Amino acid sequence: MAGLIRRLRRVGRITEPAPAAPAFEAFTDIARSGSAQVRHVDVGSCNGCEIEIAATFGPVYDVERFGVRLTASPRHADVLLVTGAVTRNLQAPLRHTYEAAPAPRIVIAVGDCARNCGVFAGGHGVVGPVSDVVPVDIEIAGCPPRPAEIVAALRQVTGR
Amino acid sequence: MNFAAVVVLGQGVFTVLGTLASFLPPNRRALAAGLATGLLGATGFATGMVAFTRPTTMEVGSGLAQVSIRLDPLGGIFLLIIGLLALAASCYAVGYVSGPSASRTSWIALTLFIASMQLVAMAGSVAVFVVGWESMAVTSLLLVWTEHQHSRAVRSAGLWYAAMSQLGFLLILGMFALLVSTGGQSQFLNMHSAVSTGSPLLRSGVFLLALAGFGMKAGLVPVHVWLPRAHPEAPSHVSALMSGAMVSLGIYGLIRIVIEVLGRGPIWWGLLLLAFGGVSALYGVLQAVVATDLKRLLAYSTTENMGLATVAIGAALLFVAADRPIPAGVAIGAALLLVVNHAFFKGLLFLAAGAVLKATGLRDLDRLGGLVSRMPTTARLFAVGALAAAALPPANGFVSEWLLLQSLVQGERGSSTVTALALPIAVAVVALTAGLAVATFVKAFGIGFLARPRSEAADLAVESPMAMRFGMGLLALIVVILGLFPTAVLHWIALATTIPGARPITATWARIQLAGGASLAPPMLVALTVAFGALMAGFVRWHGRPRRTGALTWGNGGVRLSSRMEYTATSFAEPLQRVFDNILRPEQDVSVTPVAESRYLVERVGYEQRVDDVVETRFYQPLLAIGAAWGDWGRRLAPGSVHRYVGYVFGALLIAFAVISL
Amino acid sequence: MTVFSVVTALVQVVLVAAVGPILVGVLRQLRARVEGRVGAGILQPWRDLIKLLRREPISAAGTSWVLILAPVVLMGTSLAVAVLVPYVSTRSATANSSDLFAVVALLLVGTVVLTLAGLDTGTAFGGMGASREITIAALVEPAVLLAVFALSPPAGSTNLAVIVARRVSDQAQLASPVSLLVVVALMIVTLAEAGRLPVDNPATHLELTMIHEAMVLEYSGRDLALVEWASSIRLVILLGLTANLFLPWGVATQAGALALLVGVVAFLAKLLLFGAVLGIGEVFIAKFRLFRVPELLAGAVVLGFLAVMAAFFLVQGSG
Amino acid sequence: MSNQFVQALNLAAGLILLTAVLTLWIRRVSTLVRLIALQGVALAVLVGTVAWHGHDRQLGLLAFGILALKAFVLPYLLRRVSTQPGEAETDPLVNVPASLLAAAALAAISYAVTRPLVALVPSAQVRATPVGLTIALIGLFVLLTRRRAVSQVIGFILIDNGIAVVAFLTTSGVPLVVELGSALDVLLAILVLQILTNRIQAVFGDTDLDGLRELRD
Repeated sequence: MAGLIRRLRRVGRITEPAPAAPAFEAFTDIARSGSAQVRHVDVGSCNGCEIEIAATFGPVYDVERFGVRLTASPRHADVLLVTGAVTRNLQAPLRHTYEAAPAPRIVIAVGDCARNCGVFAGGHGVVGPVSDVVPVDIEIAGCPPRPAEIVAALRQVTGR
Repeated sequence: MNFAAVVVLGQGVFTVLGTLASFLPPNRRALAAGLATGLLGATGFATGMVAFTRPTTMEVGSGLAQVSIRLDPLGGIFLLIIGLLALAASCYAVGYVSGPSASRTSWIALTLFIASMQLVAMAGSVAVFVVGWESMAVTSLLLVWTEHQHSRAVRSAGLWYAAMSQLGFLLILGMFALLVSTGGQSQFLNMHSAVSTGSPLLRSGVFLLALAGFGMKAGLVPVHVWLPRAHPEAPSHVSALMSGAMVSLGIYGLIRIVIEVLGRGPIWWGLLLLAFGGVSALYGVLQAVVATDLKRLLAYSTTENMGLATVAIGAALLFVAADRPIPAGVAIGAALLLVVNHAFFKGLLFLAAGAVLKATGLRDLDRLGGLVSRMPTTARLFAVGALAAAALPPANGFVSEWLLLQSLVQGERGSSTVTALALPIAVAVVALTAGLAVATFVKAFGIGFLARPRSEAADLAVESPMAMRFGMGLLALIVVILGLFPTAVLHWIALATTIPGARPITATWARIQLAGGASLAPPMLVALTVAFGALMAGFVRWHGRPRRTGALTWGNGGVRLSSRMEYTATSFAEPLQRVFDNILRPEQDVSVTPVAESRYLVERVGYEQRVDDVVETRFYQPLLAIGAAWGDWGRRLAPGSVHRYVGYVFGALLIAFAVISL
Repeated sequence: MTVFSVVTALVQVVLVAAVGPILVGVLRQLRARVEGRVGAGILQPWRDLIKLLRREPISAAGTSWVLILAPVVLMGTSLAVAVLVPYVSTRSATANSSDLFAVVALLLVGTVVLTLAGLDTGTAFGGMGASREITIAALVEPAVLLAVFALSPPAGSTNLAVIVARRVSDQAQLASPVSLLVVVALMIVTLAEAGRLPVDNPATHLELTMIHEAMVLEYSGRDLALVEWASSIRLVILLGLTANLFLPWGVATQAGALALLVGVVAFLAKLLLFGAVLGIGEVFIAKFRLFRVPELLAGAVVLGFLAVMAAFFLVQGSG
Repeated sequence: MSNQFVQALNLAAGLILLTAVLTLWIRRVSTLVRLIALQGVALAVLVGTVAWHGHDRQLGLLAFGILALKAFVLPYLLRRVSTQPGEAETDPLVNVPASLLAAAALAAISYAVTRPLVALVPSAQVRATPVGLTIALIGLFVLLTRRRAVSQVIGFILIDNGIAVVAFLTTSGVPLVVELGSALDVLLAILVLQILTNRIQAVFGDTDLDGLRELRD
């Protein structure tokens, strides 16, 4: 434990300084409330985006400082963070998750696959982009998108 | 001809009427007999009131045939319990009985059962007490046996009950024989002074016999085994009466004999009672936590509550022995309040369980569920009872639990070493019991009534008829009133606490004040909770969106969950069962059946678990086995050959001669 | 029933209700800092609550009035306890009702309604959370009762206001083995009741490891807001009680605005202290296996028992 | 007697009791050693208090000796033993809740036993003697129910501390020799055990004392 404390003191704060706040445009009445609970839904991703999301919530980017938290249940969620092109088997679960979240809900399509099926376009078992199944509010380009971009998108929601 | 005589006579009259009404044709029998028994209960209640206001003693006849009736506050408490329970149970029975339980015999038995219980509570002399006690045992046995044609379980339950209640009766007879021979007095009224000079050995003998005999009736461990068998099998209104009133009479006997007649005794009396009570409470609630049969669960919780009452009596004895009337008075008050409250909420719970049984034909919690929407009234009433049984405010169970704990805590101050060691343990046991009781009744209500039905039968359940709901509602009302304003009964209890010079419980309408300095105001707690709850509910609703209903339950993206995914009673109690593994000793077996082609591919995995009553399997069955062995040996002596018998006679003759010649 | 006493009661309940989410924020912030992150600030839980109030409550098909009623009752009992227990003053209007057993029973009512709600959802996770929560609640009971049983003899009552007042007046008791043993036992009780590490991990997202969280998975909108808020209030209740029993300094024992102010400040300071200990400590310990928790609670019971023994034999007369 | 004295005395006694109970509770040997060190400090404080109260210079010196020996030397040696593989965790023969309840029972017994003594001289010091007895009994219990060599040693130390507490509190100021003697016993025991454990390590690969049963015949 003593060693642990020493290491903690040596490392100190490792989060990068926050970039300037983006220009906010409010699109629902819960946005800009300084708080957003995020439920992550993987509907057929290659896990590239997952790694970036993990980095987003890690100590370096620390999106939590803008009031964003991951939750276990869509009932608690304001934001659905959807990754990957929607596959046939996960079409219904995605819709169920969207239904389960209390209104108003914000859907963020993370990565090219989620926006336009990316390299999987027209692939076997691919239904289509997320916007074909549930209404999408924010899209984040990139394969995979950089954590900074995900952070910026989430800051759009929390408004901090 | 004073009022007391009138009400007592009234009881007799209604007993006769109830018996006669049972001979009416079936279509009118239930209503008439139910009315009669209900009125019998009501008059009994009136008698109880007389007992509080104007204690009286009356002798009828003389010599051996003398019937001595004594109305005093202690008996009055129990007359009150029996009366109200009988009233509620009779209303309930009118809607409930069917088939064998509606037969002439069972109605007569019910009437006589109630009457004999009242007789026990009014008995002024040993003779009357014994007669009442025995007829109570017999009539209740008849009632337990009601369904005997349909199930073997009923028959074996009846056998257990018959055997144990008769054994208990013998012990009590022996106890009275000792008492009367010591004091030469057969009237309870002046027995105390007569016995107080008796030799310590005899007094201790009386104490032990009383503990064994009355403990058997009160269902204390290890002589409780008849209880979890008899209560589930009896018709529910009978279970309510048995568990609410008859079992409490065991505690009545204990208080009457040990506290009132014997009074001050050596310190080990109290410790023994504490030990028996604590063990009973803990063991009963542990069995209740893991029970899946709703009525069996309730029966075990009866053992638990009687155990708590016994703890209170034991504590009282300790304090009496230490010349500390204040905590002693609190303890006796706690014992009586425990019994009163238990009678009403347990009666309510058994009636509600009966309603569920009638509506679904199920007692198995693992297959119930979803009743809150199908039987809304019954569900709410059961919730009230469960709240009380879990000893939580605003129901009445909490107040008695509080009084018990207070008596133990107060007793600690300035007590001898042994007591100082015993009381904290008692507190820990009571606290653990209370916690486990909460778990038990969360299970009973949450699994049995909430969520979705786990079986076809539960799905098709319908609300029970008016009469039954009225019977339950009456008890629920009493439970809530006693929970909010325990003072309604506390000053009668204060009258009944027969500790010389102890009036430790003073009560205004809203607050109980103990001489020790502690005080409790149930209405205040409830008012605060309700006020803040309503305030916050209003505040959050203020600028909120409308509630969305009928959505899918969140099943991790899946479609609608089937009820097979729900937690069952067994799985709910599993952690606790694991924690107390080496007390409960559950029997589990897993059967894995592989597919025919390969033993590596599993086709089906079966898991079953059973928690037996350890006392029964480890203590009684060996005993019975030995008895059976003796019987076999005896049979070999009598093969039926005349020569053998003549031989016996001849041998006996020779031995006799030998003895004489010496 | 003077004006002051009523004011005190109101101040106390408002204070506890307001501080609850902030305390949770402080704990999270501390954790973030120790982990080298910036953290969302100590007001974040309040932001979450205010947002939740404006969101849509959902009650799924097959659920009953229990699910809707539970958060309200939970909140009601928590605030009732908040007003009963002497946090800033022993002279509040409700002080003479602050019997320990009553307080414990009220908290237990909150636990029970929440477990019933968990069962009412009919989901596997709800049932699992309820089962675990009730198991822990049942085993905590003897520990907490014995602990305060040990404190009651010097005061001659189980009334918390009397106990605290007595400990303020007679500082000699504070440094006795009794309070040492009791405070350890009560800390364990607090961890178990408030669902903190090592008993339960409040920040987990994995349902199978959840206890408290699993019961509330089905809640949303204002229902969830009430549940979260009440849980934070319960944390303040338990921590504050432990703090006031162990360091009763500053609790107002007589009327007066100044005394009240001192009481408030002292309470906040104590809460911050204990919160800091808790928050930092949580970083260094891992969650127990569920079936190691009974060991922890058995330990608490034993400490409580030893405390009673010590109170009876050691301190009597000398303390 | 002064109030501070009573408080310090009681506090030290309570700390000793607490640490003794915790030793039954905790499995990691490194933590156990830390606890023993803490207990040593508490014991030293106790003796120091008695010395300061009785203005007993010799006893004061002894307090420092105890501090050095029990808070630093013994833990250091123990740590060295416990660093060997297979010594990280103790696995008790009796499960933890049971042994905790047993500890409670032992405490009750020792309180009950010493009641007459306390009644004889109701001073604060004498009142604290049951604690010492409890510690000794708990130490015996540990000896009975723990397998690992290290936890055996810890049992020894508990017994020794318990005896020390009783000795100091009843006859405030025990012959220096006795205390040092008993302490040195433990020291010796540890040294022997360290060699022993090394041997057992070499032969059996771990120090589960049940393994020794096979050496019987």
